[in-house]
Amino acid sequence: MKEYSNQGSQDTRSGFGAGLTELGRTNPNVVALCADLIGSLKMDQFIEENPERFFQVGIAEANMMGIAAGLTIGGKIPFTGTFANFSTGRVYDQIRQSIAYSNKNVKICASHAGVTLGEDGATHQILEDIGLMKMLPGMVVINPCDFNQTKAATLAIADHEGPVYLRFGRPKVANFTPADQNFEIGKGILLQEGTDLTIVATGHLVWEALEAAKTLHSNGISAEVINIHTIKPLDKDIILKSVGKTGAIVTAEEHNYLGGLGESVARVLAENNPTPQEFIATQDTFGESGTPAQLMDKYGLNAAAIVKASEKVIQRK
Amino acid sequence: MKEYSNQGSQDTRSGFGAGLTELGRTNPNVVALCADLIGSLKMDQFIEENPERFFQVGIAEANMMGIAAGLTIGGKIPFTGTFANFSTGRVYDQIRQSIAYSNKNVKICASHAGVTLGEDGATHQILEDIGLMKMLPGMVVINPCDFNQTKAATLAIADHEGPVYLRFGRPKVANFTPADQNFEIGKGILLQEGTDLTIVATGHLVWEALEAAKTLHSNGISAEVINIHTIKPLDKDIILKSVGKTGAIVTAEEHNYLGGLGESVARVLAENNPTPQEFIATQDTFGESGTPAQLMDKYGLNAAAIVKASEKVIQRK
Amino acid sequence: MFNKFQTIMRKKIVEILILLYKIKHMSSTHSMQDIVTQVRRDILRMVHKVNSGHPGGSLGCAEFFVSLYNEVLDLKEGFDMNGTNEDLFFLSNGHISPVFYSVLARRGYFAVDELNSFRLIDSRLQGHPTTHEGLPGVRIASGSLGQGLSVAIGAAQAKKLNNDSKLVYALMGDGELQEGQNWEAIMYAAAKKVDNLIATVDLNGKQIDGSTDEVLPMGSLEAKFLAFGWDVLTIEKGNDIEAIVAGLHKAKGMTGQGKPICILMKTEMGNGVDFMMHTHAWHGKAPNDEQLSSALAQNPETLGDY
Amino acid sequence: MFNKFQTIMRKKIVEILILLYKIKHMSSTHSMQDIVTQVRRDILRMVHKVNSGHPGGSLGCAEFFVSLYNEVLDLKEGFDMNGTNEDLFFLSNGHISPVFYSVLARRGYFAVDELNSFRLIDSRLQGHPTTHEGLPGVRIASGSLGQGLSVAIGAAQAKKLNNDSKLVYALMGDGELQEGQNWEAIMYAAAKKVDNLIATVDLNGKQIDGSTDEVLPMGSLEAKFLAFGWDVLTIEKGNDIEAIVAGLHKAKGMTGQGKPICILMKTEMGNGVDFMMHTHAWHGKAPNDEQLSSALAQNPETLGDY
Ligand SMILES: Cc1ncc(C[n+]2csc(CCOP(=O)(O)OP(=O)(O)O)c2C)c(N)n1
Ligand SMILES: Cc1ncc(C[n+]2csc(CCOP(=O)(O)OP(=O)(O)O)c2C)c(N)n1
Ligand SMILES: [Mg+2]
Ligand SMILES: [Mg+2]
Repeated sequence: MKEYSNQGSQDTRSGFGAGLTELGRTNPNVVALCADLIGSLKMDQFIEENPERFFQVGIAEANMMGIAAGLTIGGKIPFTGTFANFSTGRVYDQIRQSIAYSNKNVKICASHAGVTLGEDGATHQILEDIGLMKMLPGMVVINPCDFNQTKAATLAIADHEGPVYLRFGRPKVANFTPADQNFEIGKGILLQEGTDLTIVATGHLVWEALEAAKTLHSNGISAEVINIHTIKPLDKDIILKSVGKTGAIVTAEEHNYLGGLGESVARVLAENNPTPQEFIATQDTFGESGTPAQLMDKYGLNAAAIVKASEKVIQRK
Repeated sequence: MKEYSNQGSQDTRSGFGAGLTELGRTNPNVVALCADLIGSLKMDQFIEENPERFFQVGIAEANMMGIAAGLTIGGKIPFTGTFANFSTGRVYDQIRQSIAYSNKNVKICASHAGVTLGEDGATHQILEDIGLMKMLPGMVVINPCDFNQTKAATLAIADHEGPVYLRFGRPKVANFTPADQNFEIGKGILLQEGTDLTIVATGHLVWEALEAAKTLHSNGISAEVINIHTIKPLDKDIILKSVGKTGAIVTAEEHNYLGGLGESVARVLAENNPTPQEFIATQDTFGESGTPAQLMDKYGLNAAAIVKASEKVIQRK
Repeated sequence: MFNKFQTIMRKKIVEILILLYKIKHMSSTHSMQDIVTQVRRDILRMVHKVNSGHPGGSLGCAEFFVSLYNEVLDLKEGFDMNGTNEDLFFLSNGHISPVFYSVLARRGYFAVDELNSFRLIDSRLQGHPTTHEGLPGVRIASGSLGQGLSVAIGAAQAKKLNNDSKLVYALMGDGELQEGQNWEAIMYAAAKKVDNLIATVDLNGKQIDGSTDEVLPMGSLEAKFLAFGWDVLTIEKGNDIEAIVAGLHKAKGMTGQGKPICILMKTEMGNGVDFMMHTHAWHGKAPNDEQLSSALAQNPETLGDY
Repeated sequence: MFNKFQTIMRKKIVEILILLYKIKHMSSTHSMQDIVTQVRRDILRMVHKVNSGHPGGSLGCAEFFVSLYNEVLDLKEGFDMNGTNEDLFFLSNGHISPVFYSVLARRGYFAVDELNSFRLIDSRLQGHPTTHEGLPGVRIASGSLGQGLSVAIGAAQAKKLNNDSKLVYALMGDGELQEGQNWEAIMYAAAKKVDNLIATVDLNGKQIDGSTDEVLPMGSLEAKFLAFGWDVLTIEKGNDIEAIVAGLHKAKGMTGQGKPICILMKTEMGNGVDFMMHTHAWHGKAPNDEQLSSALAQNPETLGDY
């Protein structure tokens, strides 16, 4: 088995902040907008270095999305920043019409996605944003797994022409992908080869999937682990190839099992190669207050849950 | 084969209007709200008969959802009316927090869903609303197939305690279900028995599925047709039972194939009985102007498309 | 007819209330102030324990909540969701849940001990108020800003439909007024003459990223509400119980006259804790142990800590 | 520095423009009026052909569009999305696409013949304007109301970043101002001194379900914009070319002074067709054959039908 080691836990939103800072230095067209959450989005450094390229919109997310769309018309590449709920559900129709349908080059950058935002509770813990954004034609949906990958993704989306949804989180999590990685939008990454089942994970669940694979290995089960950082466009090839070999799959995401990565994978399989699948995801409930670890545990979003689901899905082959 | 005959084409939104009128006479707690689209929503009669129980909110859908939530606190059963896009995407976060998470007894009634609204074009043709609403915990999602069923559904949801999304359309379509039907939320209806494949359809696609089954029959293929008027909670039993017999399935909906009924069905099957599935739905594109019939044809949402998909899915068994 | 009679009656009642209040005043202000001090302690201890939550706005509104729940709202015993024949209160700026929870508990809606569970897993005292867990006193979830006024309007219109003459109150943040939904609601309430509604703005001039002037200068809110057809009243001393009670009673007297009422209440974020005042820094940050000690020392126990 | 110079220059230019306009006036008003008449015919024939679309608001804004595109906007040849160094126009109330399309075609953005394809399948002339099909002249999709002003503000701020001294124009419906996003945008534009922006409101007092007063009385829009920190200018005769041009030039002269400019333009929905005026009935309804004949008879061909 390949070894992955945590280079020191960091929050993925800081990866975004680092990427944005670098873009500020390298790409004069990059501008940033925020709806009264600069610190949470780690935008301080970009703002300090490029005050004239920063737009503080106040608590008015709909307006922020429209302004971002308008800025593209002057050739800018706007990065909007707010919490994931206010980046998606709050402004769905604005993104739909002024950004997606108008094909504007806006990068919607969303922090505090999922239950791991912790104590603020359900009103802030969106578990539907992947589904919301994946349904929009032309939208790219990315959920990187750690600090390094979030930074790399932030740099990569500036070079992609068209709307992008970039989702990241609040808590400190293992940082284990290479600092110098090249982020390829839409290309899943094979992290661990295996033969008994495939685990396809995104975001914070990728590290958990690697941990699960270790446990499974010691239980005599060989799990293939794929990091699907891009939910749309979905890398069908890597999934189908893996499932063609393993014949069973577990999907893992910090999201409702309705509408998210799991259903996208189920659809691809139903169309191409129907396969037993188990879903690691929240079970159509709202979140709640608690620490990230408590919530991952209560809502079945950790390595232990992946191990159980893996053992179950193998039985169903 | 069972015979279904069109009792005279009518728009499903008029079924809603008829149901609302009846509720106005029978249930004093029912109130209605509209965001400057009374005529389109067929609310005129209700308003004429119950002016004091009608709230014209103007072009302010977010406010309408909040007001509806507030009205429930006084024991009212609010029915909100506007186009499907403005009933869902425009107000997702308001529905999420003030209605779904707050578990308020609001009925979100949405007309002009899908491409069949016709000439107004993509900004109005939402193809994501089923997905949007199905991801909300506690939300019931209903898409009836004709005038009679829409009326029956309108009456039924008044008696259901909790938030409901009721989706209907603009064009006149075949009215073929019984006028006196009892609408059971969450219970699929077996319309046509068959052995070679299952067609699970919702909304305007149900009639098309019946037409397809006729053609398939004359081609020697026996199709089972199920009307899934309720997408959430999904009637897993009727689907699994049918697929257990037929071993192949086509889902049909006037919706993006991402996030809708098709993916919900794919998930249920992946969890229980992986099965070849084809998806009749829009293929992740925006709609456009045109007549309903032209658009159903161009976007592959009619009997002919179902026939093709059915023939294909059988080959994949 | 009924409405007119109602208005006159309400005015008379308000006059009597103000008189009663003034009589009660010398003895009762002290005890209301005691509650405020205790509420401050609750807030500080709650957010300190879980190292999260929003002390700044909570402390700034402590006098308002205590006045509202102990002197102004006409409440029934117990709690039911519909709140028929009692005044209703809606908190739109849900992040100041600590002050809401403390005052609800101290008013008897649930055991004071339960404040211990604030923001913990499996708690009814969620980070932002919710009905989902069935906490008595809460009628709507808030947290995503900008939604509460619409809900309050709906509840007020339901009261009218039900011939329920009690009033509906709401509280919003000033930064929160940057959300467009509020202006939809403000426009609507005036257009539909929702005159059984008193909406208070916590005018502390601060939000997360700085002062409202730094983030998004909002100009005169009074001019805006007036232009939108509301009656507006300013409470200059929004951290003074007497001023708040007088303002709220005055607002009560203005209801029933065809216009919704807005109270612009000037408060100090972090009020009552010296190092939390005159800054936006404590909007959403919990004190550490040392800071807690210092803050509590400034607010000695009065009614007993939970 | 640059800004100040820019402002003075702009004022001078405007003065010259007004002079030129007055000279040109006797000959050109007539031809502008001719364009208006033809645009009306286009609108009527477009919506009649597909038995759908929005003639009312389109007719009401015909003079505005003709004035804007033929006399006011500073436009480059051809069309590119970024619109660097030219004035930009954004239509927020996208349902009045017929007048927009007709004027764009008559101004040479695309062949007049293409008006034939309005609302047909596979057309670039969608029911509501879109960039998706690549129609020259359109820079943003609209149709879902309330979004255009935000976009215009973004474009205006981009111009400032790019040191592009040209202006940004937007049009909104009056009913559309019930959408809260507009008030977010209105608050923002004043707060951030977006003073290269001229936003016009089609003040026809009507929307789908009736007059704005019946649907949701909005009170004084002037008072609202003023309270939100905008400069406001009223065009009393919003169907009079001369008045519109003068108003727009005046607005131009007010730019660059730290405030966004709002023009309240009083129009008559359905203007130029007797039976379509003084009612909201034709907001979104196409005339039948007979009605079309009558309407066209009132507006004889001038530049040639498409
Ligand atoms: C829709 C939405 N956007 C952003 C936030 C994040 N947020 C929470 S509180 C806050 C500032 C609110 O300012 P104000 O209303 O003045 O409250 P105060 O800071 O004075 O307590 C923000 C931006 C939110 N909760 N909801
Ligand atoms: C968000 C949204 N809600 C509702 C509609 C439906 N709608 C289209 S036009 C219109 C009325 C607009 O009124 P106004 O802006 O005054 O335009 P006018 O009728 O004067 O042309 C409405 C409600 C819409 N297009 N978008
Ligand atoms: Mg504040
Ligand atoms: Mg109008």
